[in-house]
Amino acid sequence: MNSATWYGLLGATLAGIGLYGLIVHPHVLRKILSFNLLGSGVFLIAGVVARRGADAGLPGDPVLQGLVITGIIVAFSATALAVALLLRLAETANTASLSPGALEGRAGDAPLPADGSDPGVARRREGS
Amino acid sequence: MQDVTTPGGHWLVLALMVPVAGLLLAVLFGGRHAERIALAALPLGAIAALAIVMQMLSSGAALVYCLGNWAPPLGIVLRADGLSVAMMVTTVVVLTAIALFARIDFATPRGAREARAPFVFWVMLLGVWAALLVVFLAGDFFTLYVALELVAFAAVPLVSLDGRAETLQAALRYLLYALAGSVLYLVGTVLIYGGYGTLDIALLADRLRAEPVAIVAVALMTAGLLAKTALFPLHLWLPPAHAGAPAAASALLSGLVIKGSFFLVIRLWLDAFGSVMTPAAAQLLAALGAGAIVVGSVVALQQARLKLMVAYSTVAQIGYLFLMFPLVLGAASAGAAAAALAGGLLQAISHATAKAAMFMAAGLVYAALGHDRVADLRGAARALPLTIAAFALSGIALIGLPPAGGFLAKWLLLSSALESAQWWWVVVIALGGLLTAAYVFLVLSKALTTTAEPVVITPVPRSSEVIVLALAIVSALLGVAALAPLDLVLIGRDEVMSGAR
Amino acid sequence: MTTSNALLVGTLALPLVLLAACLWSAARDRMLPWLVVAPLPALLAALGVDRGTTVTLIAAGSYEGVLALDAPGALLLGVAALLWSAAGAYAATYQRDLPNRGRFAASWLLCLTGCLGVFVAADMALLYLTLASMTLGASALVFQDESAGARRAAGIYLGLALAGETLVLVAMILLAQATPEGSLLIRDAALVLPSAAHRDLIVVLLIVGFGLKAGLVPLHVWMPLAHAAAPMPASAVLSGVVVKAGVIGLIRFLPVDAGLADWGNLLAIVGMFTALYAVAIGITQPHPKVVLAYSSVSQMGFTAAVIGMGIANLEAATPVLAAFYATHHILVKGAMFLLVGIVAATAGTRLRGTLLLAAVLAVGLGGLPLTGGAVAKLAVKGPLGSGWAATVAYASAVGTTLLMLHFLRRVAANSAAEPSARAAAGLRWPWLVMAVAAIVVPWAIYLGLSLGTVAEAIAPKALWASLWPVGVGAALAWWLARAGDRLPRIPPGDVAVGIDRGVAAGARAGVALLRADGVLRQWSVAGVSLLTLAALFVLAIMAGH
Amino acid sequence: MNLVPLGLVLDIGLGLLALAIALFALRTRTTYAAAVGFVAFGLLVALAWFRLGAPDVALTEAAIGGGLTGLLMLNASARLRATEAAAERERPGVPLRLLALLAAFAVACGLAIAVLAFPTPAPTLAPLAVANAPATGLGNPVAATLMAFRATDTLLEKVVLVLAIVGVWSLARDERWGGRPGRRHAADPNGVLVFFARLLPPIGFVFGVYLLFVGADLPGGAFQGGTILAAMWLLAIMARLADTPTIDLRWLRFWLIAGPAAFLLVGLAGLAFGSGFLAYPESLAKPIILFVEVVKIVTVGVTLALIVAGPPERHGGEGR
Repeated sequence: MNSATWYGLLGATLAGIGLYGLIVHPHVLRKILSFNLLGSGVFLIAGVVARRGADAGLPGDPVLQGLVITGIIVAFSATALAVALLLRLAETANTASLSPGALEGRAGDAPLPADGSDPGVARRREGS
Repeated sequence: MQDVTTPGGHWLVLALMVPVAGLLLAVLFGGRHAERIALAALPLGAIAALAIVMQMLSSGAALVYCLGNWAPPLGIVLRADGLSVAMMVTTVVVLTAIALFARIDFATPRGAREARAPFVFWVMLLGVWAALLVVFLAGDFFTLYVALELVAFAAVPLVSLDGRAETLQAALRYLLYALAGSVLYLVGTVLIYGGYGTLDIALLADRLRAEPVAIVAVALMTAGLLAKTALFPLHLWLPPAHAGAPAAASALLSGLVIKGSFFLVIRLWLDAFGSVMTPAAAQLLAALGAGAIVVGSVVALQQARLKLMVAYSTVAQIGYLFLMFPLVLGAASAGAAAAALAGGLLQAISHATAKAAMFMAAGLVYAALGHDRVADLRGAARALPLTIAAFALSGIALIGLPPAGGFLAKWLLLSSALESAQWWWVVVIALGGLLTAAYVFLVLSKALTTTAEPVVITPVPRSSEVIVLALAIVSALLGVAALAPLDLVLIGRDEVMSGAR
Repeated sequence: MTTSNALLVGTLALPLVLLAACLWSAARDRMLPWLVVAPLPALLAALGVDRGTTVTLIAAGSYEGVLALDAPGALLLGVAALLWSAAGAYAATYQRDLPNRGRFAASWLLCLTGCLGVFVAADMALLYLTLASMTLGASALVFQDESAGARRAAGIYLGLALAGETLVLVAMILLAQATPEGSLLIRDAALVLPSAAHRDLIVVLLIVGFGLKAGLVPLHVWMPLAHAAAPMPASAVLSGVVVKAGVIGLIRFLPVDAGLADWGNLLAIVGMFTALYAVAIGITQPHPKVVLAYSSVSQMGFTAAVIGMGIANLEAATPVLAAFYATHHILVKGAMFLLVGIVAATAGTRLRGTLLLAAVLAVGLGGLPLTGGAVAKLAVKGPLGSGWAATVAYASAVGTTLLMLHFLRRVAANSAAEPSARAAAGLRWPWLVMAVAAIVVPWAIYLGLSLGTVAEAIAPKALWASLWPVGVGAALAWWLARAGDRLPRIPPGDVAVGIDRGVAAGARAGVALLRADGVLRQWSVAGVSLLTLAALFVLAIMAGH
Repeated sequence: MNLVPLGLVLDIGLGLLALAIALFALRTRTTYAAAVGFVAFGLLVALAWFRLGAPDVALTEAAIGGGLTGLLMLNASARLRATEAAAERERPGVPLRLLALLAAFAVACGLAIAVLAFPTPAPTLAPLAVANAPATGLGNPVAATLMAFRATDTLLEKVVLVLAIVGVWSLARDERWGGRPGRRHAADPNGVLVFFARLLPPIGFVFGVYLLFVGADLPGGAFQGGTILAAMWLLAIMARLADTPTIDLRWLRFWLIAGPAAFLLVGLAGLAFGSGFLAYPESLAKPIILFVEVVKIVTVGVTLALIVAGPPERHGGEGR
């Protein structure tokens, strides 16, 4: 076994751990964290692919390294959006769970129409 | 096969840059300008799409543009074949209808320089458009990954525009599940790169072999894309997200957004991995589609709220899109494969128009009645004749009655299934049509019931009703596409279709 | 464009234009008086356009949309247009004061367009389009009074009709795969049927699909429900004309000379069984409209039997003769439904003349000598041959007489209580036109098309052959009138109860699916599904290599 | 010669440590501890990237994975403490957990098999990239990939950032629209945070700009530089030395889109002057790329900082 293969297997393991956490952890922040572990694992596998492609005096395949950089930025943006959503959800409904049951019978939030609502309604009423 | 820039290829860049530039300008100027920019960009985008269609009809071949003059495998290309332009045109048509409809819901209020929901809506509308164009045009699996993420980033905020806890949770579910899907897709691209040293679809079509790296890669990518498309049983996020969003956003999400990842499944299965895919895998994929049709329709029938019913109808209709794979991959002849592909694509286009119209009609019903309980829709047809007519017409398109596009799609799919002796899909298609008819009938029979006294409604703008009706009429007349002089859809796909077998 | 072509196109164009006008609510609410006009181009086309005329509406890409007029089509088209027009006039009065008359008119025009289109559509896509619009319009007409019963009837009708059309669609696609260059012309399809790859399957699909439209047992369940639920003029066209789509479909797609003798026999058996079964159920029904609906089932069964025997006996004239028989049914059944509305609005004492005329028509359906029914029955003797079918045909004539007399008794009991009540002139005239037409038109066709001679029709042997079943039927009716109340009560639609049970079972399964959906949509379950799917795809791909 | 190369021992140790921390982050009771673990994990992974011969990625991973993502997590976990107990009760039952374990294990095995099945010699674009890098005027082939060969990906990634910031802002309450992102931090003016916040930004600024300019030929670039700038700004904000701007400021909007807009304009200019979209004439390649990079570093810095700061939560006048 060489280093590249080892990191590849590490990446696969991390991906598995991340997937498990993403599925099983009820708290959304832990899901987001698991998603990042999963992402790290995937990127590490990419790193291994790049490393194996070392050639022409380069330590790795620069094209794939470039892709990983783009990937990391995208993953960060996703994390930030998810965290922002989660914080707003927790602020609104005092829950960090994805199960619809978590929204029932909570206090401190404006009463909801029994059958859901549509923000267009208010606007169309004002306009009419 | 090596792609080089073809004459007229620059139109691909221009078509793509219209929404990107619009998006940036909308963020910069904000407020009312965001709406104006979006409405100005749509005709420009339509012109670019038409230019591509004309160019393609005259050359009869795919359009290609090597970005930065770097050819694959080092560089990336934009490549438009018949499928791409068909989806581009559909997108711009549906988006235009949605944008005109949304001018009322998402007008910046008087006195305010900028308001949250309108600003976000118009920016994200341009974002969805830009993202889908990349999906339709990109010829590289990593660019397509970025495009998929763009789609999700533009779509998620649309779900939670109203900031209620339910929609926030729905948006979060959607985002997380979509992210899980895109990571699976991404790891697949990494494996492909590791195995074959390129991510260019055209190059990969020649290089891919049925070996462990390719098989694991395509399985993970497929699963990821299905999660984003919400194909049964991976549809957990769709009903609350599509039913909870504002009507215009629901139309965007249900009509267009899910088509992005679906389109990628076509690219993956039929273009790049045509030689790796087996009939068994295609049967599995379509079996999920069949499950979607049955479960989605039956659950739709039991929904008490109209918007949830329409959302479950989307779950069911997504299933139809996947019936084409065993028919293309297991086709008895090139003609049958082409029929199945055209049928599948037409199904997607038909659903895009019909479902967008249906969601907007449901939104108008809600706005007028103040609720969307199916059981209490009595008198709706009398109060909103045009809206209910639009609902009925889009329902007809979904059922697949002539002259709707859904009928032509059904004809092509049935024809292909019969020719390749895959009888079971005939049963599924027939059953799906009847189940669809059942829930459309359920709604219409309530809405058409007259009440002793006219229902008290909040008037909705006539212009909104007309827009929705116009889109519904388009969906109900799409079957005349059969009269088109050329099989536009199959342009640039000869080698691909033969590679599929 | 010649006048004939214009008339043929006008058959569809005029109702379509009126239908489009219904998009405006002002036009919609004033549309009722125009219903009488809408079918006139069709009537003129049937009278004046040469048989064999074809008009290509669209020829683009690989598709050709063609209208054509052939002999059986022209017969059905003309008589159907007459009934549509008369019923339209009737509806203009009958529906005048209803709040949803605009919707009624729109549904009417949609159904009318499709229905007349079915008789002239010469390619399969157009045929399917017209079938579908006929179905949609018809179910909207059934739903018209918005009661729970109407809702159930419309739902069952729509579901079964769409199912039937889907079967026809599959048959059409199979045929289109066999035609040269994928031609969609019905003529080409019928030509290749004998040699098509899945011939027997196609024939089964066609018989079941069109049989459903025509109401062959056990696919007749929707007819008693729908025809009883619809408003009177709508029932008239539904029971009179709309069911003929099945007849024209069978005639066009199953050529007599296609070597389908076995299938012909089967169709005849099903048809004759239907003819007798519907009588048996019909005589237990108290409601006159339901009785009429069962009579339609019975008559359509008989017509199907004629077609079937014609195929079995290789009788070349079958299409025209079967269509002729069907036209007589259109006229009589249309008139009878209009009668129900008139009786309900008229005092019993003022009804004698009306009921006498109705009795002639009604018993004419059973073959009363010298009526249109007698010549119709005479004309189909050829296809029926001299075997078992001819024998059963006598039984059918007995049964029809019995059923129609039962109807007269039931309808007479439904007259208005108010002694001075009298149906509006707008109702009486259309009925009178149809009643007269029911006697005159069959004779005119019989002689005009030289289907037979007067001498044949008044020959003593023929008179006796049509008289004795009527006599037996009348005797049975007299007995039934005395003993009728001891017959079991069978719900309208008889085996439709089974559909309700099926729906209930389906609903239970639906609830189970709803629960399953709830489980599948839990986050962790969906997560496991996602990964499991990935693994399954690996296995499925490896399985093929 | 060693039986086991020293490098491999180091790599195995590093990997095992990362794995242990990942498991810790997964298993530990509080989300805060998990977030702390995640920061450490990010730094270890960055080290792994150095070991994999990818210093550009390592810098990015350290700045993002360990840095900004960690900051997001720590911040969020502090605000979400109240929700933890309730969420914990929703843990799926043992059968489902076992199934999930099995499924995750299967995927990991599939990945491992694929990794072991990679062909040798590995397909690579390194020679092509090296051969073509001179045409771009960039000595660093990773930079050449991002700015030239696959510049469109980079442009789209910038659009992702724009959508992300608008998406984050979309979560504001309506009445807070046009206000300042994030909560007001309470900081002790004499505390260690403020000390660092005064000390670090100038150094960070210089380092960030340095990364930008060396990025053309050495590891680094606008993104890594921009991340440093963002971190410095955030530090100052947390120490109350600066405040987030209100989101309706025109200059702010301008800098949010300047990066992709500059890219887009350069691309369209190329199209107009005939060299092609995002194709640079060889003589002008380096200045053009440098121009785009300079604009981009500001855009990246502003965008990342504001993404971390979150949706507007205060009116413009509040907090001062």
